[in-house]
Amino acid sequence: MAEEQEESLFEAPPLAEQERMVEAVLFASAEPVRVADLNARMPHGADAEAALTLLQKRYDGRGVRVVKVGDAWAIRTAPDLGFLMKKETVETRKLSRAAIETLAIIAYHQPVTRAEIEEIRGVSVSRGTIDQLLEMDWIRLGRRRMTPGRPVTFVVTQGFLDHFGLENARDLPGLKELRAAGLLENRPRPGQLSETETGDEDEDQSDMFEDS
Amino acid sequence: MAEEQEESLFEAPPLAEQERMVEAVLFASAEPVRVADLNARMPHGADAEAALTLLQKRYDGRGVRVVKVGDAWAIRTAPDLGFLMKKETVETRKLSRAAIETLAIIAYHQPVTRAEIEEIRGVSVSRGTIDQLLEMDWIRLGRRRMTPGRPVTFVVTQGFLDHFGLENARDLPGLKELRAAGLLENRPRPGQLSETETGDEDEDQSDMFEDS
Amino acid sequence: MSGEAANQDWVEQDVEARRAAEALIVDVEGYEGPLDLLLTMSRTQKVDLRQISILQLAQQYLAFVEQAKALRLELAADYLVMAAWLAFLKSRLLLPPEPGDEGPTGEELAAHLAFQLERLQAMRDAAARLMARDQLGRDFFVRGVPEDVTRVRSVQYTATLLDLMQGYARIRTRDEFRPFVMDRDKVFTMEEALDRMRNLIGFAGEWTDLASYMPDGWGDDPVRRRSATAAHFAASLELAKAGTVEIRQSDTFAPIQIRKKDE
Repeated sequence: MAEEQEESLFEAPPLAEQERMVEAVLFASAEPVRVADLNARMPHGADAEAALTLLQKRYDGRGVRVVKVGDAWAIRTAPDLGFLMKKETVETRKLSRAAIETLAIIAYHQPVTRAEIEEIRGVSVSRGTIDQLLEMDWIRLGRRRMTPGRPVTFVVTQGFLDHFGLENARDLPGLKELRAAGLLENRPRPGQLSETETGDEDEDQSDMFEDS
Repeated sequence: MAEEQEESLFEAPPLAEQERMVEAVLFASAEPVRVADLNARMPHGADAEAALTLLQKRYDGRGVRVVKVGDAWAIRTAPDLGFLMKKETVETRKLSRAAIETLAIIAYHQPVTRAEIEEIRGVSVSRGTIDQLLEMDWIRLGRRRMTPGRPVTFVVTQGFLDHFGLENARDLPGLKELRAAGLLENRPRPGQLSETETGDEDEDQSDMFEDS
Repeated sequence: MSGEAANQDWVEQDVEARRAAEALIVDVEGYEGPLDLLLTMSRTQKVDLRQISILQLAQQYLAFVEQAKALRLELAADYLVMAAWLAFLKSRLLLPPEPGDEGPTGEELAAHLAFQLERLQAMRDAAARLMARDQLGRDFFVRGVPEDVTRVRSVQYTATLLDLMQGYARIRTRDEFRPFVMDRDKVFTMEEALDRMRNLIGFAGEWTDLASYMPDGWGDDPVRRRSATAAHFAASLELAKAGTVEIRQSDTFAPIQIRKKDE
């Protein structure tokens, strides 16, 4: 460093100073800057190429790097720190009705083809819905059906069973039980599921037992 | 140092790594970044303040500088290299003399009411002047003054500090001298009742100029 | 300051003052009110603002107003207000205070005006110094390619078993399903309740309020609610007797809870 500075004393614009200039220009420039443009902007006799080499070395291992983009130069975030430029937020959202129905059909009828799902739902199943369920790892592709066209089938995954606390898809209550459980109503009835919380219900209940 | 590093293995990344992170984030942002935001973005247990101190030292004398703006930090090109950057210059709207004076009065007297600005300038302050300064994000509304009518006050913003390269409102040029000369006082005309309670105000003011 | 030099100064000042006054009359619009005008006039005294002669300044201002009147120039009201006040100040400064006269002395008033002028000048100097500073976008610069923090919002979809079963039920019963409504009278029999509960109880591994077993449509009408409540209570006793469920109640009138008895 001392040597460098000493040497630079004899150069027209000291190399260390040229390095500063290159640094400032690359920092402030909205686009990568070509060496020729750097030279044009810097004082006469400056050697941007040499300054860039020094600057690149200086930033080696730092949080930002001096990189060559085509025939131009720029300062960029070190790739390993890219995560700092992201703010991740996880939002929990209820699965859409279409997705739930599709999922339910697959769970109750697996292995099931897309055509069968559509037949049961009475509407076509969008590619997005299937993709979403696949992505969530709640369904996967099963064996192909040995029918003309050999359509793929869908089955639920272990992830699905884990999420819903089921040992087996066969544990799902049957239609008759669903009806008996009052699940055929539009409104969810609390209490039938061990999963649902009872906080709300207590209120309902006292209501129910109050003066009649 | 060895001890520190050992400890950090279990808590936060090593300080040198934190310095890289702070560097990357400041490079990536055009706006000053608050220490709290840095800490929030960095891994748990990181101490942005300490990393910033290191970083600031590292960039001392370089083509870009690590500067403090209020309670936030930013990287800015060194002012002596401004001549290289002319292409990047965005012409700031020409400010009227009234606007410049009003801005200075707000900066030096903050928090200050419109009536006080008018008292100092000896003329009424046009709505447009205040609007322009608000729009430029150089001033903002401060706390209401606890005097009859509860008038609003104006204070300068972080954007103002950033624009004029001030770390703090206390760094305003000549502030100390002006205060010592009593020129930042709001003296009522003899025989007139003071519109403002000076005691209250002094508190506000010292408050304002304190480190935040 | 020697007498001669002072005299010389006076002459110069006089000339300048006259010149200034002429300029003022021509272009009173160029001033931002009386205080600005007074500050400009005070410069003709060529002394430190703190040593300014307010009396002299007042006379100068009054002369200016007189001239303006002579030239039939319309002066804004605040210029006239200032003139009146300065005339008052002048008399205070020249005449000894009358005994028993209250209020501020001429010196106090003059000192305040001097303070105002000095403060205005100080703010102008401060403004100039501020604008002379290195400025962002002119002398120093921000990052040319800021990489904005990209907000990655990952959405995690979720559903409960209840959602799933309801979803399925919804599809399977779309055609034949009719919302559960009692067509009969307002009586819910114990047999019906028993039937219902036998089916339901399989899902009740944990303590569940009995009230939650009530069928829909039986909670609003008091008569129906009473009937259904009684039927379900009786049914739960039957089930307990059969060893199918356990019953508990923490307190008198507290909710009655049941759960499936482990085999």
